[in-house]
Amino acid sequence: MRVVVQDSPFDLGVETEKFAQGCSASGAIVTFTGVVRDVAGGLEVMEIEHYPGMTQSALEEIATQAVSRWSLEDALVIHRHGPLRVGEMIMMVATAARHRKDAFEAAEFLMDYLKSRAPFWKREVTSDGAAWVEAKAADEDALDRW
Amino acid sequence: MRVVVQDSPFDLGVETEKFAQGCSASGAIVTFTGVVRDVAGGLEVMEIEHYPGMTQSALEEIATQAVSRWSLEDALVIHRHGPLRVGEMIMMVATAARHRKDAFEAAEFLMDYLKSRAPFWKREVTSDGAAWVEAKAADEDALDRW
Amino acid sequence: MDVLYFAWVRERIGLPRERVDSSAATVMDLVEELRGREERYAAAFADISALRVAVDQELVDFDTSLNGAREVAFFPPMTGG
Amino acid sequence: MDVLYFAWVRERIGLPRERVDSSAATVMDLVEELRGREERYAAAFADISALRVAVDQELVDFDTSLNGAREVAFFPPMTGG
Repeated sequence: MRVVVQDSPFDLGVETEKFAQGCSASGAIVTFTGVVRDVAGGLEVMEIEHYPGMTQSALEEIATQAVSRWSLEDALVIHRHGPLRVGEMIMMVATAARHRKDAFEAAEFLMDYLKSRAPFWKREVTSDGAAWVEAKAADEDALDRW
Repeated sequence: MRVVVQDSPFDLGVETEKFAQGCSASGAIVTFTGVVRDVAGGLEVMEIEHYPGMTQSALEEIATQAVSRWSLEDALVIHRHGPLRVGEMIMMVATAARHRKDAFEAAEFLMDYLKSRAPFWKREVTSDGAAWVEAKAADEDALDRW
Repeated sequence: MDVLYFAWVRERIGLPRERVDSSAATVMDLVEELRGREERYAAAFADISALRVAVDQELVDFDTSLNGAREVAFFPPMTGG
Repeated sequence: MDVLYFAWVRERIGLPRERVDSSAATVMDLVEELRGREERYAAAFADISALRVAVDQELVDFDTSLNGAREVAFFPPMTGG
């Protein structure tokens, strides 16, 4: 299991390949990547604030839960903070399991928890000013299924 | 949309990175990778037979369905045939959508269809002999949810 | 028409494809015709529920018409992915 | 104890962290104490349902005891991923 919190970019291809190479007993590998998207139009930068003392341990707790609940061979979480431009990758998760159902479910679980339980806050800066991204009720509701 | 059927290996990292770079409007990218696993123990080679005239068009039809049903920005399917060793990657799918739910669902849909509707047949060769992999009732049932 | 066999159907019948001159109206009629040929065909087609069929490279049911069909393929349930 | 603020809570109060000497028994008692300080605190803590709280870096409810707590953090609902 590997959990990384960093401000620098990560290489999705390298991380995915490395993760897969390390999982010789798994038949199924799932990755999810979140990318900065210009939702409203005119996004200049997305700033991601986090809670340094808590982030790493919160992510490790979530990943540990996923590994034990779905008997994963391995799990990976990378999450960036700081200023990001449109098209930049914000984060990724990867899961490896014997069967596809477990790998998919564990990845969705990780994402649902990251969205609402990991101490990150997004702020969008456009030419019109800056605004904190509001949490969606749908993201909170998504946790109910686990 | 890209659908590739080949006997040679593919580079998961390169394909994943290239796919993500091409999807500037998507916030969510999901990949699934299937790897040869030694289920019974003693697997020497897994041979994948396919129906050359039908494979490409069947995969394209499945991918087209996924793209339209989940409004994907893009979808990728790579599937190998021929002899493969334990740990080799058999296939991958990738999906790109605005929201994570669509990207996950479309990838799971693609996998469920690939398992039961794409003309591939797996044969496992061990020191005890060779046997065709039997289709699982669970894989057929998985199609019912779509 | 061309008749193709894959996986253990191919192994049981002993060849991957053959030219068949048939006036069978449906896939099931063709199956009956092939069953009557030799023991290896009867064995391959013994249990239709264990088989799938494609006509002109589209998955179909066994009651599908063969009118105009150029290629019929028989095989076990697929195990891709 | 150390009290930390993130995102718009930090902006509204105007600082990221401060040392608070308090004998508040629970998180909610601490919130009441802070609310009484100045308008900017009252504004930040006006609607508790819009806030989340962590004590010693664990997410908790507002009725959680502060007995032995070294660090309390207030912030809006998280938007990671």
